[in-house]
Amino acid sequence: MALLEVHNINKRFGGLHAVNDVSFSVSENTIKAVIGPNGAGKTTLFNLISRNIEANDGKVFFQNKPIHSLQPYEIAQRGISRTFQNIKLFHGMSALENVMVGCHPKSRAGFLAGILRLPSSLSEEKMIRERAYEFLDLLGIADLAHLEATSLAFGQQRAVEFARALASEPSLLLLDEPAAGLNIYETAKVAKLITKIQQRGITILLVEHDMSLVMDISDEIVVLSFGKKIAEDHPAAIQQNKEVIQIYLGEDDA
Amino acid sequence: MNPDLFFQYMLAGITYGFLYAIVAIGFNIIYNTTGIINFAQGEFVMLGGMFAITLNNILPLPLAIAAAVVITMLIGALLEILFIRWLDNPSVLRMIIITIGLSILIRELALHFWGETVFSLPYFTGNELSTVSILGAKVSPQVLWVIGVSIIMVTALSLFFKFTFTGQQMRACAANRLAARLCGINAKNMVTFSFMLSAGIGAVAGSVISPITYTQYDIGPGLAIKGFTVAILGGLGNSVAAVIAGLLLGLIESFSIIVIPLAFQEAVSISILLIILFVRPHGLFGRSDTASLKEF
Amino acid sequence: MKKLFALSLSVLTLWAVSLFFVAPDDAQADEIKIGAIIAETGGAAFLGIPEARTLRMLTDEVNARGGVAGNTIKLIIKDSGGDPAKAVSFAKQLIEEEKVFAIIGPSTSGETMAIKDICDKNKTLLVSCASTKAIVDPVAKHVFKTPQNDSLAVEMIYLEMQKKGISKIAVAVGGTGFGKMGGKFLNEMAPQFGITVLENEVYDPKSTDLSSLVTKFMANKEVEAVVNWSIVPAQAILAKNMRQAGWDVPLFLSHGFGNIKYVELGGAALEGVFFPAGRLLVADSLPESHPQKAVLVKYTTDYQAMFNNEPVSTFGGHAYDAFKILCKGIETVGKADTAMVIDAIENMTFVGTGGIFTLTPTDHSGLKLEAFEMLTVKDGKFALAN
Amino acid sequence: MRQYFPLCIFLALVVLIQLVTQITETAFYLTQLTMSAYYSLLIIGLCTIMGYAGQISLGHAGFFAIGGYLSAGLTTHNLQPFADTGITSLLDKAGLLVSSKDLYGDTLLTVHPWIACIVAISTAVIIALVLGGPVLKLKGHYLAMATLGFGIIIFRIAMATPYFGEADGLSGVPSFTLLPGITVSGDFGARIINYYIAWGTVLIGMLLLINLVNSRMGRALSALHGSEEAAQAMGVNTARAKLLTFVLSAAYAALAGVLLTHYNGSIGPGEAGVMKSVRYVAIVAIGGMAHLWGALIIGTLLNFMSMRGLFGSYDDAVFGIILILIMLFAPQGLLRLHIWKHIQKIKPKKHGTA
Repeated sequence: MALLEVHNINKRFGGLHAVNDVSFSVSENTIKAVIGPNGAGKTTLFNLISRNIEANDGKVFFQNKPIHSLQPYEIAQRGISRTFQNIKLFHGMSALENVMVGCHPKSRAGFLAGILRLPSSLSEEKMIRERAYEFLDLLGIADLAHLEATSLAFGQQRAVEFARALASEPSLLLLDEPAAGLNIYETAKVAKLITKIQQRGITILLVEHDMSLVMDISDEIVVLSFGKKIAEDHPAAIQQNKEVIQIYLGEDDA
Repeated sequence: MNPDLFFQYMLAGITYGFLYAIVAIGFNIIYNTTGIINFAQGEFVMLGGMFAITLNNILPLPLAIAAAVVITMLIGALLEILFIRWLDNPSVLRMIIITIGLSILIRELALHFWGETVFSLPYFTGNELSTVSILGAKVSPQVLWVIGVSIIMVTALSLFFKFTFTGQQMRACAANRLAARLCGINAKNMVTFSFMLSAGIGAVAGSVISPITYTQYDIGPGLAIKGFTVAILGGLGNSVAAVIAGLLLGLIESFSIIVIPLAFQEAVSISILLIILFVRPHGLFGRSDTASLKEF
Repeated sequence: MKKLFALSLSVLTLWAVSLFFVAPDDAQADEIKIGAIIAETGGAAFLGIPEARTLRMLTDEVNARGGVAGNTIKLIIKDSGGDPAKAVSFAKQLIEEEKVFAIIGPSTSGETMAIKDICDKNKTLLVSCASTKAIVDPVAKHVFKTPQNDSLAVEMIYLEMQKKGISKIAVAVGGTGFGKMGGKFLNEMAPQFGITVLENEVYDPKSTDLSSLVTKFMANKEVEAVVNWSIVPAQAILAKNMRQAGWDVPLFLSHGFGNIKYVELGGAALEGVFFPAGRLLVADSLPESHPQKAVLVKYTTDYQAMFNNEPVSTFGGHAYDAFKILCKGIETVGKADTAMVIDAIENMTFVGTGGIFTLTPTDHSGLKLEAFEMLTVKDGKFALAN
Repeated sequence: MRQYFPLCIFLALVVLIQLVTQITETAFYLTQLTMSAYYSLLIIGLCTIMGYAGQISLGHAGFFAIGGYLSAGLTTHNLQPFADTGITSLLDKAGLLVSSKDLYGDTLLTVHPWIACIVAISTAVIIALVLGGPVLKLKGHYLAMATLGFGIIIFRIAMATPYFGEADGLSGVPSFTLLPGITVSGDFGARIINYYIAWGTVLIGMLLLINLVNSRMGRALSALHGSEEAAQAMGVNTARAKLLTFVLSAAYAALAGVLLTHYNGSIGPGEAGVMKSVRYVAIVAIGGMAHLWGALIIGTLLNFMSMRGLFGSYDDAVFGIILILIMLFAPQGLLRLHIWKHIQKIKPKKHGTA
């Protein structure tokens, strides 16, 4: 049974058909990648799944339940977490606090509990803090916990964002270009990390430009071009796919 | 309602509609080049009127108005250079607070300079008693001056933006500031220029309207809020739509007295602002998808 | 966080300590402190500025002459900006810290009502420059006012209308406390004079155009005259809009029209309007024998000499009367004893700018219908109507 | 418990100031300190929605006025003439009305201050809830203008409604007995107790807000201030978090309005004016936006000086100038000026920009 199913999803921006009738599914505990040239609609597809933008039509199911009319925060509460292409950390907050926000879906203390400082909220707060440290530790950045997140180096920020996304203990993690802007060594580290996350039982859907990374770690690949899905297969098969090669190398060389 | 009365209300509405529209265009010019709403826009209108009145003591009327417009433009430029130009990528909240502060400051300076007294320019044609009959309604000739000057100003502005090089540069900044800068347009100078232009048209409006509405140190905020309502109503940044929206608001205000007590008139126009903000923040004539691309 | 807090704390402590270095100085033995809460800024500044000027002028004048009953007067003016909360704060400050003998002002009815009880409870004289009747009705032992009662002005207007045979009117009032009270009296008293109020409308004190209001009134063909009851500069606008719309029914204004600047603004449109007012505005045209003549001419001359030919207004006149009534009370008693001075004031006849005040224990306003004259505007100047 | 330490110091300072005024016989300062306390109550509420949640409100004076005007209206309008009508006698029987004599011996029948207070605050909360939904969807200039517009509408209603006294406002508001022996009243005799009532209220208010900003929801607020999109992706119901904070701050403002109105015995339309709202925003900005203590301290300081008339005729001008200078040279707030930067470097902490 697939964890995530996308059925005939569409998005138009004015005259531009950014995502055109795309369907695919992601099986539990696999790594699936979405690739395609610039402007193929990969990030839009991501935003449609996480509901940051509204789809024109189409359906999305997660754990067999429709999620295409939920609010973004409800998506997160259902167990889908994400990172952003252009890292979106909370400025004015430390790395630790950023990761603590990630624990939001797995904690409960509400407005009143917070204002009145109810005992339940205090013990929960302690738990949140410990968990956040654990995830920072997992990413190897525990020593940066108290520094302001947005003042960190690029790679470190990416790590904080990873930790934040993991802190919500999602069943599905959406990674939007996790290796963008990283050098070869850092990219290799990210690859290891993603595999490590998968071993914890988390399903991963990622958008990535870096072909070597995608081919190394993915179980399956979806290829988009001009908003349309043109292939969906194992990495090895994708590498042989004529249409895909054509897109990446250009019409003339085909 | 008989036609005479109808036209009487209508002309009152149109006069104010144009005034609001001009304030709104002032907002739009600065908003387009900077993304800032200048909360001190109403003060430009006040300053224009005040300077014209003061200078009219020593200069003939047309010269006094011309000088007042130039002085107000210089003040507009000065404000931009002193308080805005050197800020490095300021947040929207910071800009809101700075321009609110400027509005307070200008107003208080005006209070201590001109006092609390109400002033007025003489009528351009005739006097307080002169009337002209239009379609059975009787209005002051000054109303025609306001309408005429507004139409000329709006036309001149659209020609300016369309055909002059500076105007085109300003439009380029409005479309994409970064790209404009990369094309060698000095965006900072364009911002200063937009402040001057906006102050200038505010001052013209302040002078023409002065015989009708009088000028006092604190007329700014009231005008600014109406101007903003109109700017939003038409779609922020769209000056042609602002004229239509201005007339619409002026007419609504003017005719609303038939059903709603005058004391609630301002509450009515503010309610329109709120409804528009809630329902169509991109304005009556704007498109929602283009509006959402703009920075707020 | 800790250090930041420590810093904030030290700032606060520093400030708290500094408080005690600015304790007010004690009054000298032969000095009488008079406080004034005046709206020198804000929406009521057109009232407050002439009031404050008058008070400063009179204080200098009195002190130059050797003071009142051998005491110099120390005037403490507090600018309330027309805000009742500030008026309350200042009243408490003046009463307790400065231990003033009396308070003059505030300029607006709202502020006066806010501090009426405070002054009365704490036995400090209050002579208000605001006009609403509620200030002296019910009578509070320590509270007086100098402006004429609004009901008297209404009476003047209705008497004039009777003379002219006008019976159907439209009423426009400015949205201030003054306008509100006027509107109330105009509507309440109309039947006594056989007058019907056909239209009522309240306009914003900051209005800049009333042509739609004029249009609405005009639509009622039965209206024979318009009363515009207001104290704000905007009242000239109504006259202008009426005449521009080609409507020439008689226009009556209130005694709040007491400022020649409004006439300058309205220009030709104000020619021939009627309004009741004290005689300050027509001091020159009074006969020499009139009891108020000397007072009015002196105040006008002094004020204009002092303030660069700035024309006098009835608002400054209210402050003049307040100040002079206090001085006269103190002089009668010979010392600044609150109970005795009140006693003196309650038995006083005083010739002021607003009229001849006859104050009694039950009448803390003291002006009668005779205080008013019906005035008009002729060639851009105030003139007696009849 | 560490975050309560400043609160203890502040309490000590409140007591200390009272004692010093007692000894130096300058107890009259307490009058303005009490007034400032109530304004500060509004300001710390505004600080939470503006500084922490990042939503500007140029209409908070409106909520203050709703609180003040409703409680003043209900407790001053004499129901005696209607004593026999159905609703009034029903209310009377329910014990919701009080009968009293005014200074001049007339009998007054008015709504009990507690009831009036509850009605006033509930009204403010309901209005905030209804208004908050659509308003808080807006951002930047649009949000500023919408809240400003709300403030103007409240001002206009106060100015145009006879029930609220139009331009004169309402006076003769009775004192408010919170508990037997504890009465909010402006009498000179009740000054010390009122000083403690006011500052006690502020301290409790402060305690609750400190709890809030240090809780899970507080973190969610800072997060949505930082990036609303990312906060949502982390499962934060941002609309709800903003709305609740907005409502809370409106309740603070309304409570401040109720108490100050009973303390002053009057309220005027100026309390709902745009300049007041601007002033509150200015104070939060000067205090450093996301900085409750800064807002409290600056709020107390500036309101105290203003209420004492230290700025004379330049009251608004002073605020204008301070506003511009702070926003130009120290957008992080007065207490975070450059000289203190190194302190922050050692131990970085929250700071807010929009």
